[in-house]
Amino acid sequence: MPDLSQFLTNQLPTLVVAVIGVPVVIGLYIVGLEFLVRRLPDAVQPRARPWIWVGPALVFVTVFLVIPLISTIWISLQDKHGTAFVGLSNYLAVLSDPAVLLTIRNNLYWLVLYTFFTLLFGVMMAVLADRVPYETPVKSLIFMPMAISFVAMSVIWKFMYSYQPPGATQTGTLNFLLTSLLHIDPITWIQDQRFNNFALIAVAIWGWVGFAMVILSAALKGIPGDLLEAARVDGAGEITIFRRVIFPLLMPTVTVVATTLIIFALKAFDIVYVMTAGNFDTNILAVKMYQEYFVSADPGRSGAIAVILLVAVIPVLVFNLRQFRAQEARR
Amino acid sequence: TGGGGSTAGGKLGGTVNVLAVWSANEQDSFLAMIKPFEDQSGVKVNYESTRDINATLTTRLQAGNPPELAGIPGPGQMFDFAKAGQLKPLDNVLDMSAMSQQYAPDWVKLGQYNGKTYSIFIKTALKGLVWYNPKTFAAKGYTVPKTWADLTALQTKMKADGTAPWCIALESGTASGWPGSDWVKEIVLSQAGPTVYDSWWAGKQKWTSPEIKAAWTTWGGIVGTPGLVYGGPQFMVSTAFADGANPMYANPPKCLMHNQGSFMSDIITKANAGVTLGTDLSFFPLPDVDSKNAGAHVVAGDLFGMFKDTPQARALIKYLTTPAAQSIWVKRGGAISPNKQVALSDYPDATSKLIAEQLVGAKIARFDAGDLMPAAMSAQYFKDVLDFVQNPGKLDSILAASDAVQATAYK
Amino acid sequence: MASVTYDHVVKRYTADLTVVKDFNVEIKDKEFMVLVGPSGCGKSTALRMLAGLETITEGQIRIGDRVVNNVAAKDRDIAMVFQSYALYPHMSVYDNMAFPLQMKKLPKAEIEKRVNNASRILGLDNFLQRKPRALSGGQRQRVALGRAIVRDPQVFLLDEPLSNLDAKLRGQTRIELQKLHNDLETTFIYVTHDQVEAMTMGDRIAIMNAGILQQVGTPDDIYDHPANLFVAGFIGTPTMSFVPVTLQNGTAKASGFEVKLPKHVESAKGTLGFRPEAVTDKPSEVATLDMKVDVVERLGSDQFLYGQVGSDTITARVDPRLKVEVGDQVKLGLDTRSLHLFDAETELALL
Amino acid sequence: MASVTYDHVVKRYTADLTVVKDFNVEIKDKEFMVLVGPSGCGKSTALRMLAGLETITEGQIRIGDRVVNNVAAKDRDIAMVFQSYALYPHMSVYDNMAFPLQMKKLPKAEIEKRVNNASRILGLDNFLQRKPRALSGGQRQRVALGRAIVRDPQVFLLDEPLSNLDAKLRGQTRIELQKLHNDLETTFIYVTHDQVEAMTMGDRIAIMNAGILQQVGTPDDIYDHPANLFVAGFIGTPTMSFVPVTLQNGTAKASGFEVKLPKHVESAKGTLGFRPEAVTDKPSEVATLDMKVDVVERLGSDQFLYGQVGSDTITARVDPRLKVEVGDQVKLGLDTRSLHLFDAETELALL
Amino acid sequence: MSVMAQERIEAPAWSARWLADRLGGVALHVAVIGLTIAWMVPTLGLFVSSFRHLTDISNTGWWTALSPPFNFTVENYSKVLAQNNLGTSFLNSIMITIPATIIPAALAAFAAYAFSWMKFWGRDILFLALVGLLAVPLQLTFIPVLKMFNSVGLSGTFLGIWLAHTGYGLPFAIYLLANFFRSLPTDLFESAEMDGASTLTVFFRIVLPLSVPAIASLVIFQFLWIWNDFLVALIYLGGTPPVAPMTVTVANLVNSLGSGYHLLTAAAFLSMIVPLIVFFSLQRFFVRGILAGSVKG
Ligand SMILES: Nc1ncnc2c1ncn2[C@@H]1O[C@H](COP(=O)(O)OP(=O)(O)OP(=O)(O)O)[C@@H](O)[C@H]1O
Ligand SMILES: Nc1ncnc2c1ncn2[C@@H]1O[C@H](COP(=O)(O)OP(=O)(O)OP(=O)(O)O)[C@@H](O)[C@H]1O
Ligand SMILES: [Mg+2]
Ligand SMILES: [Mg+2]
Repeated sequence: MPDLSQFLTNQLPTLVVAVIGVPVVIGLYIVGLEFLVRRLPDAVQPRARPWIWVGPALVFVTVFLVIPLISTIWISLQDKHGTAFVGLSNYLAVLSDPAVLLTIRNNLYWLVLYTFFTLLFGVMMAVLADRVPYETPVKSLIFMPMAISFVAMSVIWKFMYSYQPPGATQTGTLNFLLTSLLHIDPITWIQDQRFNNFALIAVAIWGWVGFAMVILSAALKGIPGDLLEAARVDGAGEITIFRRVIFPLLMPTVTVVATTLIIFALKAFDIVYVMTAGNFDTNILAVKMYQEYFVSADPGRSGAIAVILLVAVIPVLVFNLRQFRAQEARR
Repeated sequence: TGGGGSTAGGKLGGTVNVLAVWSANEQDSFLAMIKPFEDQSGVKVNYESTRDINATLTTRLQAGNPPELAGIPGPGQMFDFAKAGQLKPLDNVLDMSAMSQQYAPDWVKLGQYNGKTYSIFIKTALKGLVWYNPKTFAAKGYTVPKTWADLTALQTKMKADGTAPWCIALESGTASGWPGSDWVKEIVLSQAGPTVYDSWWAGKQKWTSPEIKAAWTTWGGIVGTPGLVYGGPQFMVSTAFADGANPMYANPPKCLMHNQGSFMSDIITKANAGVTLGTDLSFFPLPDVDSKNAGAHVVAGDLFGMFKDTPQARALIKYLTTPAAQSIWVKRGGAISPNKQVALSDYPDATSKLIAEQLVGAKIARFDAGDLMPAAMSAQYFKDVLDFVQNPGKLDSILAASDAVQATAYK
Repeated sequence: MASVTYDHVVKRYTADLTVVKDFNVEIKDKEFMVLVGPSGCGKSTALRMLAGLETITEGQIRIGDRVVNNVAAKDRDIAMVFQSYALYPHMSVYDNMAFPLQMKKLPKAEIEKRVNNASRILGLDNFLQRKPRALSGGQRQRVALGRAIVRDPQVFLLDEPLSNLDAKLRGQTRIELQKLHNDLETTFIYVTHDQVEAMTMGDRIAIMNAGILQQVGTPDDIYDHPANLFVAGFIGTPTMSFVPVTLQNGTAKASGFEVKLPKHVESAKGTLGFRPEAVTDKPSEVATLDMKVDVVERLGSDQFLYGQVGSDTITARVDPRLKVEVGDQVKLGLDTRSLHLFDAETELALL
Repeated sequence: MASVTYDHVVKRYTADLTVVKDFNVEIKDKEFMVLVGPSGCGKSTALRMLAGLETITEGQIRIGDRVVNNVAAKDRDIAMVFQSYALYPHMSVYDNMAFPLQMKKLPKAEIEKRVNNASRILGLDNFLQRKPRALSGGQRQRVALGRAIVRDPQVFLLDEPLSNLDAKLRGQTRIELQKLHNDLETTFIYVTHDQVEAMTMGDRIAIMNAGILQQVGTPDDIYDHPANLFVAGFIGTPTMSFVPVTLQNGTAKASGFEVKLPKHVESAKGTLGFRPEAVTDKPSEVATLDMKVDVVERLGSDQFLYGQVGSDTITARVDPRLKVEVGDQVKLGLDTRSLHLFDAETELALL
Repeated sequence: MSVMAQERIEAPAWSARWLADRLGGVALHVAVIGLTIAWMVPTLGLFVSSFRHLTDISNTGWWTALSPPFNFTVENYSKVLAQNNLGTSFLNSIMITIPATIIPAALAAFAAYAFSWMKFWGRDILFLALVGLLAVPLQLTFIPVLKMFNSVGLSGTFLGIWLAHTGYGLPFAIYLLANFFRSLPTDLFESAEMDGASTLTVFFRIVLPLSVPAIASLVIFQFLWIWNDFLVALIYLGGTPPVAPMTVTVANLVNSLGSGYHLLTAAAFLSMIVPLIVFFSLQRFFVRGILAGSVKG
């Protein structure tokens, strides 16, 4: 196999160097700097140390996220060709564009439904699977959609949502069920404005429950068993135990998952882009932002949408702050 | 010579990066096409394929590392790139006199901006072909319509016979709606004529103008009339364009005609077992709405431009214009060469030969208006199509929205 | 009604790790049973099996007449104080104690009354709104205890509930628990390492060692008539002194003294045991021990002397005001009314 | 060298929650200091401040001459047994104990020797490869203790290290700890609720209440000369009996008896205190108490009687073989050599 | 007590309570299995379709293939496997994914440790800002980053894409890990400090081993996201055969007119294999009660 021999000679060495070298470099970094910090006066140490630990991460996010973000903000204050400073007019234009307002409505659907149901099913699966002996197979099946690339995702859902006119053989699972079991007319799930946003959100939920489940499951395993025992002895049923003991203790992790999901809901892109490209009133902010940039070639407006998206995250962050101050007090 | 190219003695060597949308079998054909070039010149061609050429190319251009050569989504974008100075003029690169001999002047002109050549066509396609099953036609006693009136009569007959005449499928991912836009532009060209057509794509003819509106209305006569299109609007918007002709081969057939470009034969034969081109599948040109525009054809093609001027890039783009190069793809099927010197005998089957003849013999050839428009405009155009088939009654507001986009997109 | 029966109960963690072995005991309804034994002998495991937190490998546990092997913990109506407390970290002290009552769907007012009562008894009034995290160790233990005593279950299981409390509070709480037992008339099973608790609280004491039940009996019974060497050595502080003896003609001969036995025994060799309080500075007519003092332990109320009599080590309790120095030679009287003799091999009591 | 000084130390959690108040004590090098006090009085907090786990709100803590307020915990060279154990759950018992030694980069052989030694002392040999979760409560506590005693630090802090062990093991371990103290010659600070431990192990005892240091002194000193009512009542089990008295002409008059005081005092009112062992069934020439018995507590080695003398409640210790029933009227002798008198208001000792 | 009564007592199998318990158990299994099956349907559809001919896929529903006459084919798979470059791009994917998973996981663990167990000025704000960066749409960053890459010669290199994925992955990684690190009992840190453990030792010997479930989830997702990433690779690495990852190569199965999409069914399963292996092999780190027995109270 020519691929392999080429790989063995050209890339394998790089990979080996990377897999061995990268951890070594990272290890040397932290060990070396810790060594230096320990040479500092006692009073200085605690102030210097954290920066060594967070330093590399900060550098990375600065280069790859913060600087582009700043340049986006700057661009959002300029006109289409990046030649003139126009103040907030891009923002005004965007916010008065009915198409954008529609995307905001759709993003709200996403925010609420996607977050809620992904979390709900994620918690359910994590908690329920935890109690059956076949936990691993169940979890892997739920997780599997995550492992499917989004290109294949659109193919999968084609098999679910596809439409044939009434009377023709349905090739989509849902319409098959509708016509053969309920004897009602098939629905164009992706195009029909009554359903399509929800149909798209359902795809996202399907794909992301595995995410919520895996993380929550990791947290669930960390809940001390004696607390559950105590609750059982106190006469609590399994549902009460979940509500009163497990869930509160999972709360920090639920917050993490929910925050992540909310942010992903705000910047959702792939599913809509691939399945409807924003047509049929399904457009969402990130797709709109993309279209403004690459189709309309208007980086200014595109940037403005991006900044609006970021501002929308702030309330979530405030909630997080409260949450982990509370957690700090409890430990 | 500064231009380098294959004229220099010995091998040129080096590499050239090429970015284009062709993948799968198209990519294979392209690679086959450049293979002789690589062998002769010793230049290594790094071909890179991307579905999202717009984003990829824009990003690379703005970041300062474009590929030397790239496929350009359409003349519309070509104008933008040329205007921004990102495309390199080719007048000194290509042998312009040979070009003007071998290419129809329209094809050369379409690659120009402000009088300078910025891009070339290496393969073309013909739009407005109505695909049908000759066996069914024969069985039912239908004849191929020559005029728009024939067509409407045939439609009515078919409908009365209990089968929907048309299959129309508009779904195509991010470009959903384009098959419908083909209908509209063909009608604009053959109904209002080439002048209106040209000022329309150039942004000088309003969408709400009577001529354009009339074209939509004419199309609306088909898509808006119940029973003329299989499955109605739901089927149209929800079916992938590639699956659009499949109901023609259901048993019994669910529709009888399918208007689509020259590439469709390949898709139909692959997706429907037992369908062979010529016997089960044939085409006739979409009749012209107004007989004064008879012989009008919308064509399309793949543009190629140079973003970085290197000797290797020059050599390759020059090579791509040659009949030797283009006949390679033609022989592999799925392409029609804009180069007149590619022999008709190179086409692999009778149908494609016929299409090539149509293309060469077109009296009024106009390039795909959607590709000529700026990206924002054509995106709106496609969207209009989707809105229109679902809601033909809202034509006025749909066209008004397009006018609004037209007002900014050309700036 | 709520008697508890362990019937040939075995708990095995792995094939070769059996931590409770053929455990048989019947705890009568309303009885206060104290369970003692060395650390790691299986007390908590026995309790946890009864509570339904640990599967029962073999045998049966019955509450009343009902076999509970397969009854879910929450349906056994048992209150338990966990050795590890197992407080709900996210709930306030109040909520921790209210939780079991809420599970019973008691009215709010009733819950408040009971929790307030328990918190008063346990001195937790000032901490009701705190989270467990902000409590001292002893306060946490009291919350754990509070969570049990607010209830009115069929059986109380208390696993070392007072171990982290100071003597005074422990004394008070002990009394409160006894009151509770009298008031509620429920069955209590109480694990403790505190001899005073064991001796004073229980109707009966069960003594375990290495997963095996050694003896069950009233405190006096156990103290005065230990069934074997282990029980004798385990109960009583300081521990009973053991002296190997040879037996002849009703007399036990140790290395440094000899005593006449009150009863004839068959064996030729044995171990003689007597408690520190049987060796005092009061002269005895029967046996006088000549002790070389190794260690003097003054406890305020008592003075214990550890030393050698012949080649045997013996503990004595003398008047605390008696001045004794290490190295002194003292004469002590042995009170032969409370002598114990154990078989050298089976270690079972012979007297 | 490794003396420990608390110098006006204050610990405040929030503005109105001060848990250690103006704490001053000097623990001498190599001293074994026992710290006792009611649950929640601030013992653990005091220890944790010394260990560097809790910030010091006010004042200074010195180890030797070095002020350690700002020294990181790991640089203080202190070994500590946590009240909560804080075992490393992912490490075996062996690794838990070896961990601090590995931190010191001791040679493997040395580590093994020390861990094996500690595990032998604590009876953990059979559990070295187990994870903490598979241990009983007492076994876990022993691991926590083992993790400290393998070390050779400047100061040992032991926060109720034996509370979950059975009496016998506790006795053995106590002796081992004392041996360790003698061998290592390091400073020990030892928190306990066990009176026996407090009285026998410490060179000195420090008694805290509600964050305030009450008295520091040798065990005898504290037992015989409690500085105030709190100390008197806290030390000794059963607790000292307190009787309100009026003072006149060197005589203290209680509701049911009166005694001549050995010394003149100024006050007119006070509280008379005497320990149970001062009230016995031996007749006394000085004062005889007529008690109506309410509770009889038989401990095997002792018998305590709780009852009324006049209107005062008093505890007596009598011979365990004396047959007494609740409700009996008994005559008891008061040993006036150990009388305590406290001021009615300041509660300070007057005698 | 009569023998009969004894028997009734010893056979609780017939009590109503027993029945209720069993039903509760049954309900649990029904819920778990039901949800799992519902979740599997789309994947199952894809899986079945991956063994069908294009003509069948376009004209009938996938479930019809499950009843006779069976008409399965492995042609889709063989076509995908026969695709040029599949081997190279598979190896490229490995090449991209492994370091791009290790680096952010390691750096995130460092940062998360500081954010959860060290006190420093601006900690909370910095942390929140980091979480906020999760919301930055990646499309925005391409041009500035690519410019920078061009100027330092990183574009088109594996190193470049490792770094880029690190930058993009860190906010989530730090957020996730900090949450888990924060939930470890304080006592353990205190205990380790008393034992003389340095910051490093605490990190490597206490924090990491006790956080394996969190780290395992992070690794699973970071790996997955990079494995399935298309855009970032295309932009920074380019889609030329020597460097293109699987996603890019697989996308090339479909031509610009969309024909060949049915091959994606087979490709999806082939490209899922590695992430699933990662998922399965990390399952054993999802252990229950990792902290049990540590702290009393
Ligand atoms: N984090 C905290 N926030 C507020 N108060 C606290 C906190 N931790 C402890 N306390 C309080 O400080 C006081 C002293 O606690 P500490 O743990 O020192 O008690 P202790 O003497 O060790 O008691 P114990 O014998 O019960 O262990 C207690 O009343 C406790 O409620
Ligand atoms: N999960 C487990 N796996 C294996 N052995 C265990 C497990 N849990 C406990 N053991 C062992 O079982 C024995 C009994 O434990 P148990 O907790 O019942 O002791 P205990 O009598 O309560 O002791 P303590 O007084 O120390 O609390 C101990 O030796 C312990 O090591
Ligand atoms: Mg126990
Ligand atoms: Mg404490």
